[in-house]
Amino acid sequence: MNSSLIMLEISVIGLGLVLMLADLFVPAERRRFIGYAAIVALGVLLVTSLSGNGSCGQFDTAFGGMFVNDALSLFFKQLFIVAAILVLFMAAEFSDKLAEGSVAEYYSLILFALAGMLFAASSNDFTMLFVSIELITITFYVLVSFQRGKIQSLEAGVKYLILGALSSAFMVFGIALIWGTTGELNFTRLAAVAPQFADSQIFLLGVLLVLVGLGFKIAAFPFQIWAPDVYQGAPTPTTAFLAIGSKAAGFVLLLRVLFTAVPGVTAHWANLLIVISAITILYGNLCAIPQRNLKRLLGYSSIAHAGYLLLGVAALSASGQSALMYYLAGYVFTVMAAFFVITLVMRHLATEDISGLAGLNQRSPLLAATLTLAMVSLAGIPPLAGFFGKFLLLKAVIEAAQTSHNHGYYCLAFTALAGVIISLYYYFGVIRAIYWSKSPEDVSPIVLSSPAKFSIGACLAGMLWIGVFPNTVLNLTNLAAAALGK
Amino acid sequence: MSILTYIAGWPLLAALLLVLVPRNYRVIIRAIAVLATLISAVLAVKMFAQFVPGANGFQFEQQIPWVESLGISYHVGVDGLNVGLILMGAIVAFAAALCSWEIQTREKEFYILLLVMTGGILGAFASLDVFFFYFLHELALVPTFIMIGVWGRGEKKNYATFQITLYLSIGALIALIGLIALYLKSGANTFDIPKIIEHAKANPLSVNAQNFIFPLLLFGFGILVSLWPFHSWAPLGYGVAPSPTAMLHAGVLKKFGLYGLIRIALPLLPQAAQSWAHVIAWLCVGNILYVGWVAMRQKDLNLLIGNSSVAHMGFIFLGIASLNLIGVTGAILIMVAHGFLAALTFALSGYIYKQTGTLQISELGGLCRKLPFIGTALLMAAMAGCGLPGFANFFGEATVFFGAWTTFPAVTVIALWGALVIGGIYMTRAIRNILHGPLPEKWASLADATNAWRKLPYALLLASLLLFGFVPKLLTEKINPDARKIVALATVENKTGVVIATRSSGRESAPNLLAENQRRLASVATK
Amino acid sequence: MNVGLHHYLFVSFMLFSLGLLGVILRRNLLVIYMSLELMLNSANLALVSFSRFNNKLDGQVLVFFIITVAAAEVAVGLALIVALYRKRQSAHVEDLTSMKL
Amino acid sequence: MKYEILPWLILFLPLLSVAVITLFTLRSKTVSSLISIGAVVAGFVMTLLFINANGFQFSGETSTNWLSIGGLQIDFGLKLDALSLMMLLVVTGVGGLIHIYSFGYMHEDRSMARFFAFMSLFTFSMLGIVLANNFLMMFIFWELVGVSSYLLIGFWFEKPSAGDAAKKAFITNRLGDFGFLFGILMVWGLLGSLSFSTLQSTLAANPALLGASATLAGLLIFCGAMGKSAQFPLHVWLPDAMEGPTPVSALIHAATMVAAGVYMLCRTLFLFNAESLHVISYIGGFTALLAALMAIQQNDIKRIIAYSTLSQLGYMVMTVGLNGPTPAMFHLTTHAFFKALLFLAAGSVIIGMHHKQDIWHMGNLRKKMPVTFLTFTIGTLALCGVPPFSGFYSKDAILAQTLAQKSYLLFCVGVFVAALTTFYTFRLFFVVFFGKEKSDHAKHAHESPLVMTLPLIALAVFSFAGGFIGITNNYGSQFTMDHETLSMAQQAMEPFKNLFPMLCGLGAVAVGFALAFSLYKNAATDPLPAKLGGLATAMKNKFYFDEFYEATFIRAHDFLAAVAEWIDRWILEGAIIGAIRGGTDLSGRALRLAQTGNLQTYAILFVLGVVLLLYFVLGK
Repeated sequence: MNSSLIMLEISVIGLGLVLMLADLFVPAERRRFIGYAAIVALGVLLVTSLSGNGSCGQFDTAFGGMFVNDALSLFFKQLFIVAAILVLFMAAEFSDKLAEGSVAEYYSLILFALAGMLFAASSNDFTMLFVSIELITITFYVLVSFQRGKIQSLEAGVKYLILGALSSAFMVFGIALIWGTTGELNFTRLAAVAPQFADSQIFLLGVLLVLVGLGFKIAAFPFQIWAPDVYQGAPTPTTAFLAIGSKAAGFVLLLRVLFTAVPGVTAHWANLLIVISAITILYGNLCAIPQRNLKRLLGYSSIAHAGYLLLGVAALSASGQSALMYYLAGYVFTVMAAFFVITLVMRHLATEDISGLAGLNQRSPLLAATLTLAMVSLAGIPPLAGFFGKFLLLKAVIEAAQTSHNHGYYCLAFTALAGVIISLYYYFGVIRAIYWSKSPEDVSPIVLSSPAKFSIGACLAGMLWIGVFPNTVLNLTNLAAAALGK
Repeated sequence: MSILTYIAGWPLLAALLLVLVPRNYRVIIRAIAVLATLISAVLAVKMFAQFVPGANGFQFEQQIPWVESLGISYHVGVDGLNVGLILMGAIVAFAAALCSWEIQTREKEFYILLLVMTGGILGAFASLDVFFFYFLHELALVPTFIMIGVWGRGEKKNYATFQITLYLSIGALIALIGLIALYLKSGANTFDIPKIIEHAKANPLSVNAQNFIFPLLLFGFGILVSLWPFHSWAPLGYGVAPSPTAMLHAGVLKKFGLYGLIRIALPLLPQAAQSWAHVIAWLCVGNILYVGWVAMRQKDLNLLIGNSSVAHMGFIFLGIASLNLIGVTGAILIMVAHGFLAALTFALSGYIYKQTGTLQISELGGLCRKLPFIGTALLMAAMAGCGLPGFANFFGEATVFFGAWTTFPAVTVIALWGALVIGGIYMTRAIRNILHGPLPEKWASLADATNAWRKLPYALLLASLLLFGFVPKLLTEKINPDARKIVALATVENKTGVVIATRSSGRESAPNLLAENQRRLASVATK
Repeated sequence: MNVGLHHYLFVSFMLFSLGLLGVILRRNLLVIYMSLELMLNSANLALVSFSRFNNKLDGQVLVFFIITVAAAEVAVGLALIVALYRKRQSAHVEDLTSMKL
Repeated sequence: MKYEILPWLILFLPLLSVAVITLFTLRSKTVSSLISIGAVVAGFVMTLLFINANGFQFSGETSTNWLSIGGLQIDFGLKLDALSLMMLLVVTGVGGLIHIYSFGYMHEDRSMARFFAFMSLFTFSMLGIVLANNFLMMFIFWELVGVSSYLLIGFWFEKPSAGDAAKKAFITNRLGDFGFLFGILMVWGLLGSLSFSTLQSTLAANPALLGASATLAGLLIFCGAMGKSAQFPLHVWLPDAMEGPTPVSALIHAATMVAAGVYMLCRTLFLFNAESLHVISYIGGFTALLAALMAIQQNDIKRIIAYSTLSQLGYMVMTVGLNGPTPAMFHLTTHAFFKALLFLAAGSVIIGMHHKQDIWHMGNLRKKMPVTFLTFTIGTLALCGVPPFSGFYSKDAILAQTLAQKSYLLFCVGVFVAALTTFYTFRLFFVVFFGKEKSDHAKHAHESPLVMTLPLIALAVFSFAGGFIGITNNYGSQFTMDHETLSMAQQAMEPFKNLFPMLCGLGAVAVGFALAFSLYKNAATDPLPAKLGGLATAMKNKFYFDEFYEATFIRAHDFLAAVAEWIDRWILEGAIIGAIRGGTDLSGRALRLAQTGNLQTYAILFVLGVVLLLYFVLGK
């Protein structure tokens, strides 16, 4: 038992509480700086975790094996902290659209959600899984509906609430069934006994119901239906965090469940995963084609990306998992960049229609270039992060096809290819709106604050770095994938 | 640092530099772009001159490990296969930068994209690592789409932009799947082409695996090169593209797929190449004959040039399909020659468009009177396009015919018809309608290219065409030794002993093959 | 009659199904929300009965977590529904279709 | 070989002249023309020097490797023997005279520099054909002459008819070239070499090497000659080519380029077997007859001469086909003299007539243009084959050859064509130079300047004396193993050794002249259409070959092109790509209908999803 392992999580929660309290003492016009303070604090945590001094760098288990720190959790924790920092930057830009006096709450809720994600990264037990997921989800209910004055925000919140609760109910029931048949909640111990129950329908039903809950988090088919509405209605920083943090948390749990808890069962589900992945890719991309609302478009695109990420799961191999994580790392910067631009451009517009981007090239070349690069990266084109990620995912899938002789994998690879092509269509639609649509009436320049410039620069640098110099991140993900296989 | 790194690196560096230059400094932006491409071109000429034909292995090599866990390294080097292509690419890029004066809006972005495109494609040709080979090509490809979208012309711009974007991306991705499958199947755990080839000599890929991978590469690369029936993007895209983009794409970028087939597919997938050769050969008929007919019907100069450029790709494919030394050498020769030619024609049509605002052939006429320089250059380009001796294309095409004759006589005859007759028909018709005949009143005020800078790109490209047309040996003696190696690898007998390409040299083995040839000829004669 | 595990599970399953039907069929958000709680509780019942019949306590521990989480969820959820009601003067799901397609 | 450098200089000087004119002196007419004239005259002088040093009976090659890829060895080599040396003399000699003539003829044209650049380009290409020592090199120059001819026919490109004629000539020649290259590939494939000497020795060692495809290969190679020498069925371009300036017609379309086909046949005669030669001879004979018939009803002075050229080329091809390269080349040479003379004289007439070319607008020009009249008369007599003019000797040699080969049908054709030739030539002669002036232009016609008449005189001398200055001796040394060198007097008496063909030929001339004299002595309009009716119309319309090709070959290609374009636009682009695009778009629009926005629909779909998942895994 080594409770010091959760120091990082405790620090984050403490930071969240401090922010809430700070709200009482900081004058209203200074509230923006609460956010910057939080960013600095998170930055310190990130640096300590990167340098290997933080609690998450000690590889051990705690709480009777419920909580585990390993290379996998380390990778995801760093990812979550980076995402949270970027979201906080975004929130600081967005703060004038939030209700007066609630900005600090918004920051602290982000930190609580982050804490949930950090726990998720380390959970090695169904109890832990449930609690961390709920911590994330419940926080997100609030984050999504945070613009109480906006009906769409509330509507999105309620939809997320009902469907989220529904998926939780399925998941809890699934956990109950698993525990009922095997008597184990701990992943590691479950892995030891699971083979005896491989033919038990109840056990399999339980595992499937857990997957339903996780599938909801990552917005995979057939549980993707909520994503567009919620992405559209939520405040933009929330959407960004939802697209990354929540999705990544779902994936880390999915990896743990499938490859640590029930690897024997997973091995038989290659076709299931292939089909889910393929349909998710196609659904997200096809629905996005006629879409004009930018945030909703990214909602659909996020479904498609869940599908791409599932390629790494479906490959059932360490290289697949490594590719998945690599892709997520690139995805963080890319999506953040895209939402950052949307936040800045759309904050004074009534609509979120793509046509609002017209003339962006004149209004702010930096934002125009950033959004273009983000779209190019999402589409998977060199030299940006999306390309190398997709490259690794495709490689993993083809490798799986060659080692398992399952031709479904080839079909999956070609489906992914079709998806990429379709996605090019709408991503280039966005680029076209920026550069060669009719000039708008409003051509006033967009003024950027220096933190905004800094964070956009960070996103761009991240996209390029991960796309061109893959070595560092790839080593991390390879280690993480190796930790999963143990 | 290898000179190749500089050749590809200068444009990329200049692109970064341009990001920092304020957009109002138009002259400086243009000067930087022209200078960067000029340095590239000069270095490429130097490299070409220093290249030692037939030396063992690669020259000007440089290797930096990049991603050790996957075996990816930055590895550049030249041998006979790519030395000409890099030279051609650098010269065309310089010409394209010079021709970019026709771009008047958003110059900064345009030149950045142009330089990225240049650096990317030169790097791709120099690259000896499958990953970088693909990566750099994609890097060069994407600016094309944006350039066509932003600076393109005509009402069909949007449609054409999306068409070319999606179509080429499909091709690139199919090829990517093929390349990844090849990497995995080879078992060498490296993306380094020489190492994979070395490894494959000892452990050849199974015929099944080859037969799976080869079509992926063939059609993936084929789409990029507008292999029939995947060609319809090309005329459409070039029809709307701004001329510097069309020059670089049609001239240089398009050769990537062909180069990939020769560099990667032939030596690593010999048996599949042998069994697919006849498919390629017959698809060439589509390129040469069918697209030639399509070109005859075009009413827009750029569409005509675009179609004719597609038709030329057929000859290159035919050379590759022949799988012998003569054919493959000829294919590379055409790749270089067509690069200059396509760039020249698109540059000229761009000039005419800039002057007249239209490329509808029926609107034009008699331009030779007002535009003697441009008209003469266009005439020469058209003649080079229908394979006139004196221009580099002729030797390429003739060599391909000689190479293909021994393996695919019937296709060769069709290709001859396409080259000599159909090419002649549409080219002379175009000349008749654009340059000859009376000059319509409205074009009385057209201005010819008089300034030396304006003339330079055309003159440079024409001079290159003529130089390699008169002294093809400059290229062939470089290509030959390395093409011989590739062909030797590509014609390895497989276990069942079925070999399609039997002959790499004519004179020595002529008598032995007489009987066989006569049988073939008899069958052609009866057809 | 000997009441066994199956009976408990059957009841739990019935509760789950009833909750599910409620979610699908009822139009009022509050009722839907109550149905969701019913589904959570059916899982609790299953856990408790498993715990009883397997002679292990982990399940009951998990039940406590679930109850706590559900309470938090209800707190947030009800607040949200109330906020929506204030804005819309309605708690019917048909009125929540401003975002679609 | 002495002075090995000379042939290279002869070949490359004109190319140098092209380069210099295009790059530097385009602005100066005089300098450009002098450079061009200098190049060709220097070539003539150097040829003479070379022959003086090495003699005619000399045979040698000088070559350098141009390209070598495995089994494909392409040399850039010059083959020097009696055949090529004689041709060199003709090309540089006649060519030089025409160049000088052009200096006067083109003086008014603003693009004279361009004209001379093209002329030099042509000279270079033609010399290349003559000197080539291998098939590919010959093909290369073959193409280059084609393009120079294209450029020169279309020299006055602003005239639509000139542009059309250039295009037609180019494409028709390309058809022939297609067969030529096809044949070259076939020969290379079978014999493994392109060099004439290697091929000849290989075949001599093993005549059966060509095997079954010998006839096909021969005929394909002949296709090249068919295009360049305008033999039936590819003869249609030559009359239209008269759209070019007259010196061009004289140089390219009478004296040199059109003779290249015949030259090539003689050069590669060793490749042809009996069957292919048979076909060649009949095609030649037919062309001779056909063209002569067409010539009868033409009214354009240049076109009449052009048809006569066609007809004479038919003679030559027929003779080669009858295994008589010596008479063919003999006729080629004399024809070069007198046909160039006729064209240049016609050009002089045209200048005098202010570019009117219809003979029915002329008349009585003998007074106004005495030098032109005199030289034209000499040309006419030579063409008809009146002794002792050069044409008499060469035509007699041809007729003798037909008899020697026992080809009686072709002999009859030859005699008949000789009669027709005399008829239409004198028709032209009488209408233009005799009778009354038929237009104002004719009344005000004037003699041409000295720079034009001097070449006329020089050519007239050769047209007169070409028959007995030793041309056959030289060719004979190339082709006949046991030829005897004859003195000039012997040569002059040569036809009389074999009286029958000579008498037949002379008879034909007499008949033709009598008819022409009776019909056209003082005619103001053409009396023939009334007498011949439909036949005359058919002759006038060139037996409808243009219309026939238009309806078949061109239509067929345009039709195929339309079909291909239709498929491209509607099937590939429209149906297939359109279906994929539309299908994708539609499925996107259909799928997103699921996103109704209604929470309960979402819940139901969610549950359905769960059921689906469970069924997929557990249901089986």
